[in-house]
Amino acid sequence: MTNFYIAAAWVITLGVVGGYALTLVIRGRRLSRLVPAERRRWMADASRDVDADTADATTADFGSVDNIGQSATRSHAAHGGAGGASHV
Amino acid sequence: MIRDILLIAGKDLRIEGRSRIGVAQVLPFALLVLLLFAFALDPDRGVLQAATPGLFWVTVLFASVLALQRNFGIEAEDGIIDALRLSGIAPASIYLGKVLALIVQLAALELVLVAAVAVFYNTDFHGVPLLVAIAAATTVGIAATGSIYGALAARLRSRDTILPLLILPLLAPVLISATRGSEVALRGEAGTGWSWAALLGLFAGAYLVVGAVLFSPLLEDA
Amino acid sequence: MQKIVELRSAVALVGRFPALAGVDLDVHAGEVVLLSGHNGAGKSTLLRMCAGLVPIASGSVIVLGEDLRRNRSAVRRRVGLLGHQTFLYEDLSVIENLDFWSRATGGEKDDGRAALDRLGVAPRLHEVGVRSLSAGQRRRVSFAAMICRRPELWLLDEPHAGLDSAGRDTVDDLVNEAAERGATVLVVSHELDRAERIATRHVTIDAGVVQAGVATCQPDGAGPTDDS
Amino acid sequence: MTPSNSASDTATDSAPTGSRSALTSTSSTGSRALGAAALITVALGIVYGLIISPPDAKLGSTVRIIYLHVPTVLAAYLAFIITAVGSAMYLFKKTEFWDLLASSAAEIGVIFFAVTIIDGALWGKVTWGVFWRWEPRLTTSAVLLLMYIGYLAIRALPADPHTRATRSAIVGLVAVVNIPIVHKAVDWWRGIHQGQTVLGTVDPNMAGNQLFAMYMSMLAGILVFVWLLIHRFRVGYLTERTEDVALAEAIEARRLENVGHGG
Repeated sequence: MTNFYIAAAWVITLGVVGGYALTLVIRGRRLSRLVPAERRRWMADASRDVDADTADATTADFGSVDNIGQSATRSHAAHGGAGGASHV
Repeated sequence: MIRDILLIAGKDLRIEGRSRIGVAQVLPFALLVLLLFAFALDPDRGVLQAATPGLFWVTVLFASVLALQRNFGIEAEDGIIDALRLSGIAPASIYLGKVLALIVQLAALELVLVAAVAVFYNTDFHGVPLLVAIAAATTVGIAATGSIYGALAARLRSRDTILPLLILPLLAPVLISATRGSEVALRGEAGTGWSWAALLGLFAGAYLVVGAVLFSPLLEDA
Repeated sequence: MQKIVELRSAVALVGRFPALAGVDLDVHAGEVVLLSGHNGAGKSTLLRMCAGLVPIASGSVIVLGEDLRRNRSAVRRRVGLLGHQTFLYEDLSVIENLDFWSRATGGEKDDGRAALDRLGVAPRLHEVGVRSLSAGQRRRVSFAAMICRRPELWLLDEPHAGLDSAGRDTVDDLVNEAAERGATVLVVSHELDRAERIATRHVTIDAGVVQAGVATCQPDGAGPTDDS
Repeated sequence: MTPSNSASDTATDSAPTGSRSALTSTSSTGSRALGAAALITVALGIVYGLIISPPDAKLGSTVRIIYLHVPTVLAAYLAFIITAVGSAMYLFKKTEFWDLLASSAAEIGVIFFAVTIIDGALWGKVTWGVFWRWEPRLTTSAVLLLMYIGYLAIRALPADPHTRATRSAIVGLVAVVNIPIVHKAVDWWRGIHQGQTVLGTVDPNMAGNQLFAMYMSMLAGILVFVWLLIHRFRVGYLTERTEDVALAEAIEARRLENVGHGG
């Protein structure tokens, strides 16, 4: 019985983490098809890390990263009834 | 700063005085929970007496969630948040004012509950200084964390469900410390109880600082 | 003449939506500028942006000499905003609200009563809870709370809406007095006939962009020509 | 920087058909190398942990669960520290990068913590005969897990990116302050009533293949965590890209509305 629980622990651990990794890869592939390659920065120079990628995007791409960071304080008409600020 | 804190706290207490939501709804709810515990646990075999500190603080926790929802609900109505931002009062002052008002309301609630416990659960009170210290630190801790998450949740459509989910795990160490500390105090062995009070004090102090710092982005952008 | 509001290509986002898509506007001290436009044109967002309540995505926004892109909260205490919402606590009485908001903005205790008198809110209503007031009465109380702040820049979103004719006249008088004292006023209104009587200049805005800002409304208006 | 450039980059390290699929995935040369390293350490961890490592003198063969428990809890704590740093940096810098980093780490941390608790319960079943005892490490993990589930709940509420990021940054910071306090409270609570625990405390005399298995599994845990973090980050980044309308285009569209109104 001891071995059963040990096996269960390994299967669950590897299964959950592996399964999660798999969903990430699948989601990544699905989303990648929707986004033009020039906006997927890691495609450009794979040797750079994510930090450099995004820092680059911040300065280079008006309208994506930089401005999102400063966008409006509360959800509003643009988000319809999506939630957020109920007092608007 | 002090003036602004008192202004905000005074306004909250005045609103409570006008609407009496706390007295008419939160307090009866807390008493009802105490009563329900007695039904669930056998009062004759001493289970209730043994569990009194835990039941007391769980009741306070649940009632606090209701009080928080009420206290921050009033700030979410009819553009009040914008008006507060326009008033130019420092966010930290608004935060501390809300905390102060909550402390007063929770302390009043606890006093009534202590009387109720003494009557219904037949509790003997020993180690009163330690109990007071624990209650004070716990109340400040609940008010300090509750005011951060209360303000965060107030403007959300799902505020009634998200607030307990956020606040109750955060208060888990408070519940542990307050319950164990009160048990020790009621048994009359104050010694180890003071370290629980110190931990509660640390919690309260840490979150007062965190709240005062975070309230600016919270009011501005969240 | 001193510029009170100076907008250059100002873009303000509401969510991910550019409610203001690059606005250029200059307002000088003492002007009463009427803003008009379709529903959803960005008028209210423009007022809220000038009050430092809306994040600015790009461009330059200078209000009362403060750069709002750098510090949005710098001007808040110096402007008065009359918005769509009342900014009042429903559970408090009229006078309690006025006392709270005037003290919160650094005023004195008696400011509230004086302002309520000016807005024609009868003393018998002072102790009444805001909850039981009519929409028009609430509007007057909100306006009173606003003038308690003694703002240097008035931002009025539909100030005549919901008021009886006496109330509308009071609003006009207050705006005229404010302008005489040197305050600057931005009025959003759909009632152009009414608003043009108090405005020194009429600016229209459409789809987040200022369209025209040349019309001078009053023949005797001291408003300088537009240079935006 | 150009798409053609990137295609040639990836083509060099992939099979001919791989250049096509690489264009539509979240992987990069670096992350693939990392992934390979992670898989190797995981394989070594399995071999050493399940086969080569001898049973522990005190814990017996249940030490094989400890080989899972330690790396997962390590990765989870690492994740929550990254969440806290990302949250603080977001409030400071207000850039998407820190928000995505914080939220990606939190999600992975919750998964690792959930696994830690499951492993701990199974270990408890073997050692104590019951799945759950109010053992300090497990109790602490359960409380922290619930706290970070709250973080993910706040994160899941619809809002514009900046509002959502600010909200979650606040929760991320509030939560991390609690970690040492929860530890202290739970340790005292259980410590007062019963003896100290062995779960999660590695035998200092561990040596040889046992020690190697432990180190290997810890390395595997960290590599897997970093790989997951990079990919979760990129998925988050892509999700944002599919949701945002580029501001320049949106402004242009907004200006075109004028024509519709007749100027």
